[in-house]
Amino acid sequence: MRELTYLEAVREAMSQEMRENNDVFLLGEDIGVYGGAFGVTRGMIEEFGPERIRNTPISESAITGGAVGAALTGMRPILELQFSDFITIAMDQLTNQAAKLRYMYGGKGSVPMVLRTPAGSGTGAAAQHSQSLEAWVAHIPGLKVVQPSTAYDAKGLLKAAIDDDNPVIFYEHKLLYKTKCEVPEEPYTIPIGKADIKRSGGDVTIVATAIMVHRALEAAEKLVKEGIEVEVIDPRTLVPLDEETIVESVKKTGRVVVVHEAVKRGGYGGEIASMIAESEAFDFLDSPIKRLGGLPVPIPYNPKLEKATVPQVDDIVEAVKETIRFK
Amino acid sequence: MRELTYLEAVREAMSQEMRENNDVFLLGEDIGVYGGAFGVTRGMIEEFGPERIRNTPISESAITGGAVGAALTGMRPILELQFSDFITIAMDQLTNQAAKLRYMYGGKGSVPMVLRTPAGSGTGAAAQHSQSLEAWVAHIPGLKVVQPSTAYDAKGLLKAAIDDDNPVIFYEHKLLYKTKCEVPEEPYTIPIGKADIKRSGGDVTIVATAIMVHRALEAAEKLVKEGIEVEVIDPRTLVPLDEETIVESVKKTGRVVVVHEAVKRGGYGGEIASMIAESEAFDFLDSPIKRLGGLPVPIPYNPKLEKATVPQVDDIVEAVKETIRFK
Amino acid sequence: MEKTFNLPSHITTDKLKDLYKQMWLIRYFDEKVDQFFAKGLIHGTTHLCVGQEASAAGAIAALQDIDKITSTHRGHGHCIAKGARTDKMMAELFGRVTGYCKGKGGSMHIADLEKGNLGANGIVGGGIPLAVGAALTSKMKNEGYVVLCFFGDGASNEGSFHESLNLASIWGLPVVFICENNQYGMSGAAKDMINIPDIADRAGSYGIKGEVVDGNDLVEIINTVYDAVEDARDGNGPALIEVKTYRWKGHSKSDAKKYRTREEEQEWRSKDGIKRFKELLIEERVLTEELAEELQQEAKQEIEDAVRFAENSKEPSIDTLLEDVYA
Amino acid sequence: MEKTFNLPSHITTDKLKDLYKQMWLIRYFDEKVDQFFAKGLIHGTTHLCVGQEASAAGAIAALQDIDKITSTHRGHGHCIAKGARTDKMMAELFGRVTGYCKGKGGSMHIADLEKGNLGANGIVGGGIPLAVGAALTSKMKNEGYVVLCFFGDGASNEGSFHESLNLASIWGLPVVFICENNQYGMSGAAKDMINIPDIADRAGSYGIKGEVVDGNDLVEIINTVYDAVEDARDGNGPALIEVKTYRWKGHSKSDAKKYRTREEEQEWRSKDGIKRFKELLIEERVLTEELAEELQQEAKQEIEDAVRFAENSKEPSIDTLLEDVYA
Ligand SMILES: Cc1ncc(C[n+]2csc(CCOP(=O)(O)OP(=O)(O)O)c2C)c(N)n1
Ligand SMILES: Cc1ncc(C[n+]2csc(CCOP(=O)(O)OP(=O)(O)O)c2C)c(N)n1
Ligand SMILES: [Mg+2]
Ligand SMILES: [Mg+2]
Repeated sequence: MRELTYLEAVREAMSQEMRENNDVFLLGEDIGVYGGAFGVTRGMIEEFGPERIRNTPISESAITGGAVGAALTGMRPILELQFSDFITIAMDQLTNQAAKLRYMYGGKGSVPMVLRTPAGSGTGAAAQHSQSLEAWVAHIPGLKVVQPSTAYDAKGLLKAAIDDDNPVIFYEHKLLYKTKCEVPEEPYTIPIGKADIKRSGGDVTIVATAIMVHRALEAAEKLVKEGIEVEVIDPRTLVPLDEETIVESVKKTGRVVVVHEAVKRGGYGGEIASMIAESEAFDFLDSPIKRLGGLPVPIPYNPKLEKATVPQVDDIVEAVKETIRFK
Repeated sequence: MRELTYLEAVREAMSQEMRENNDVFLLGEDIGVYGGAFGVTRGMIEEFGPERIRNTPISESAITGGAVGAALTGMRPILELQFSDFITIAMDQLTNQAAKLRYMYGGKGSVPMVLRTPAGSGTGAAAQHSQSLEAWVAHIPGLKVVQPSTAYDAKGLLKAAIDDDNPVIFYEHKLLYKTKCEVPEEPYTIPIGKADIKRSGGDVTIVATAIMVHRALEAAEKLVKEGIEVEVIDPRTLVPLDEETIVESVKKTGRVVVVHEAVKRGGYGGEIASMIAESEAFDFLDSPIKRLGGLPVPIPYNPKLEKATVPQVDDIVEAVKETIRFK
Repeated sequence: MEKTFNLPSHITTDKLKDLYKQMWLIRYFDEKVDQFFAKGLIHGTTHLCVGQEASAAGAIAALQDIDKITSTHRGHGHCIAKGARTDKMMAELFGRVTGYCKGKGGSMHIADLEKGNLGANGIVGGGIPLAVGAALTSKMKNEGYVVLCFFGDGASNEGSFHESLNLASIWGLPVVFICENNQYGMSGAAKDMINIPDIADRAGSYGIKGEVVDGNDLVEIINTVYDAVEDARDGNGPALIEVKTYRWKGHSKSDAKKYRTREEEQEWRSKDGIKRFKELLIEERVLTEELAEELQQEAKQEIEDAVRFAENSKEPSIDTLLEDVYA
Repeated sequence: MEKTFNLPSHITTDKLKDLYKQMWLIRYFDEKVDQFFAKGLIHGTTHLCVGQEASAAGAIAALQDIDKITSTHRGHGHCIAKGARTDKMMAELFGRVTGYCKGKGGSMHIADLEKGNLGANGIVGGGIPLAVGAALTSKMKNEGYVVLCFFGDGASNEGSFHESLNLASIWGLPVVFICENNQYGMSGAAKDMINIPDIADRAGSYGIKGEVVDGNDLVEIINTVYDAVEDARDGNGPALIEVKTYRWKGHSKSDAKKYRTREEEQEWRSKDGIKRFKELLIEERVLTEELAEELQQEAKQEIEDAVRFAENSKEPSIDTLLEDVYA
């Protein structure tokens, strides 16, 4: 099968939906001839024109709220927020409007919008352009939160997100944009709320999100040489979370490491770890649940410091070994 | 000793600091003759005048950023954000400016500001005026997060927050404003980062925040009649978190319930529970760590629904019993 | 007849009578809410528009049925004028399942999507981007409707106001912004919070038309809004209309109104838009004293009936709590 | 001499020479950064102000030493003009410990608090509220300084712009807003994103003075900014000055500049503010060709030295990663 990059997969999912459904359109900063800050929308304005690929002013509050209002009245907007750090300016429209309108209105109306946004560190863009703030939106009832780790998942999940009648926050990891894998040409859907076992193994479960899926898989390759078989689970969507797949794995392995790039303190790893500890898997646990996450600092500019701020392959290897060594 | 309400304690802490230090001033919406939406600042403009009790326009972004800029240049602003739900509009200035400036500048400059804000449900104000979003700010390195549950703690912690050279988010719970306890007249400080054991007991630990401290204490009174001795720990500050006091208690009791009003999914309870599970207390656990938090819905208007959305005394009693019953 | 006032042709004599009654409906509705609040029979919070009836009735009279509105926390008048049933509104305030939001929304969240009311909003300035989004839908789907976006003088200091007007202007969207300048935010006087006499002049920042109208002159309001709406419908983009008005009551339930004088209140009360319209209708022989009295009594009776409907309605069942979050 | 240009008295002949050299420093600095980026020797991202030198140099020349500035992502020029050392700036871009931020901030976060530069900012519009806050300090502490707040045409569509100008106006704060209109955001043309020809006219929304200046006319810039600054210092409140300018280079490293034409670029290049100032100084006999060449070479040499300093500096040690978060 042909291969696509993650970036191309995102673009293809959007283009295919836009060809099928006139209600789907894009808005965002510099998504026109510039092609978006990361090039995701390159070529789209040429195909779909400026009415459906809407270059916006630098007004994150109005463009987010504008998407909400458009969704509420029958469009299916996809909003590209240039860096996920700027969600800080859109939080009112997301939290107090998009997430709540339907409930406040007693079940009337819906907000079928997707907010796509690149997150994560590793590009040297420093503290205001490198955050992973998905825990914020995952905390808000009414939003769904998706975090694909491969091109294949990105395409299928983005279609699902666009087809969903609810506001979906769709996190893309900058360092994944150029990663490749086989991606079918025809449109397909990956259900929101279904985790994926990216690697099977019986000794330890790693629950990893976004870029950490790849680091976990690399760690697994190293560990297998030492005779440790790791199972890597990618939740793919944080809300809803596929608790069952995670719990089943932990029941099998008895040991689990949860890893994300976001700052560990208050990160969604706490939710996942606690969920496991509250589940029937508790009885199967042979060692404490381990969480790995970013250090409690803003992301620094110097590349060595930057790298040291978030979990790397060796940190995961070490965490797994600690988990195995326990008792 | 004389008693003060929580509201009066907050006001007294501010007034005493303002008498001592000309750099301390207040800004916020309707904090002048109106006295603030909850009456916290009533009478202050009469004592300190409109230069130091600054009524602002309804511009949460500018007033928050204004406080940051004033703090960076030598003032010690206290910002009253009328409802904590409006922090959604202030998140950029808090997250990308206040929290990060010092680090980004390589350790130069500081932002000694306090953002005080009333949170929580129970007043019938519905979905956009009843949230508990402290998990967001607790996730951001560079911020400190305080959540007092009594008038005594409020006064001492607010002084500590004002004296702190860092941005501190100070959550006040609306339903606590009228609660009373003994409060010394002279200024005193409660260190940020020190939990308080609000009740001692050997059977189960409850870690509870804000209004839940009171519900936990009520639950403890009910449980003692059934022979269950509950220890209630109030972290008082989420960042930094007094891990030691919590861990020590759990090592003693072997059972723990974590309870907050915020939505359980992605709430700070996940952090606290995971922290316990990762600590040396893990070996002492006789039953799974239990978390109680708000249901995954926006806060509804109808008072019965509203009440059913967040943990009540009976829910805590039930959770403790389940924990005891385990195995 | 309508020629006398130079009114648009859809404002027939019957419509004039309806409007007279409608203003009384609005006033009686809010007077009733005020009483019930005082008695503790309605809970939460509410914001009354007594004194501002002509603004709601007049602006919305200028619309066609297909047109839409977005409203504010002070939204009962807009809601009634856009055709909502007062019984279902009152039931909502009573938190009953027969209410517009099944008791989940309350005063600040009443929406009536079928009639084109996209909802009240508890966030000051929060509805403005939504209106822009709804107008974008109209344009993209060629639906021919115009959106009337209500907000207050205070809201015009929010960033969302600025971003939204700019966006609507550059995209030439069919939306008319109605700033109801009732002279105050909660307590902040517009003259202290805004350094220009007319908020309408802020239109100049966006290259759109700005106009000021007398908020007690129903005819002037209708005509001015009508022209702007039809202009917007014709593809000529948005406009900003400032309605100079006054809320007779306090901001919300607990307002000592220390920020203004009795004289000022009296002066504005003497300009009562309902009285003025009645005098005009009688002068123009559309109404007689008797007919006027009859319409007023009908309005009064409708509100009494609405109260009875609300009182006799059931509260929502706790089972419904988790419903309506996702579509 | 200065009389010839009608310049403020602190602009001596020596200062004029300095300014000429300063503009070259800025240009050479950014040209050098451009080269090093292309070679991969500087990482992350950077925004060059080549072509905008007269704006930075002129506006800041109007200040006294006690005055402060806030800057933007395109901030190297402001930084140099406010007296920063180019070697410490270059070291920062190289991520070295000798840099202004010890390598933790990078291009978008250089601050020089001792010289009154409150910092660049990676958030578009993010620095505007900070400037207002710093001006508030000046007013409250009677410090006599004025704050010069830089931002772009794109930033003038952010809510923070609106809220901040309003706040500064109603509080009569000593801050002068400098909108560097370089015709584009990242790719969005100001003429498409703003529906009025002059952003300066947005001053009208706040009752403050708005002025347009030619961004290649150093003398006009100095004089206009000086008048506004001294007016602000005298307690007459803020002003908004729009500097019409152009960035010769792309927005950031990877910009194909498809959104504009070569002809347009050539036209603006031909207006080069440095060349124009040189011609003026020679005409007025402040400079000879030889002296001009000498100053230019000095600037060039300083940048070469800065590069050497940066290259010879150490990277920060990983141990410092957790430092500098809290004061
Ligand atoms: C973002 C936000 N800030 C503050 C408030 C609290 N608040 C509710 S209404 C109000 C005053 C609004 O003034 P205006 O826009 O003039 O409307 P009015 O109440 O006069 O109709 C305030 C400050 C809020 N609900 N939302
Ligand atoms: C809040 C926010 N939105 C978007 C961006 C991405 N971005 C960085 S610079 C820029 C263009 C800014 O344009 P302008 O204000 O005119 O400044 P210029 O780059 O032209 O100097 C954009 C969109 C950002 N950094 N912050
Ligand atoms: Mg008002
Ligand atoms: Mg620009």
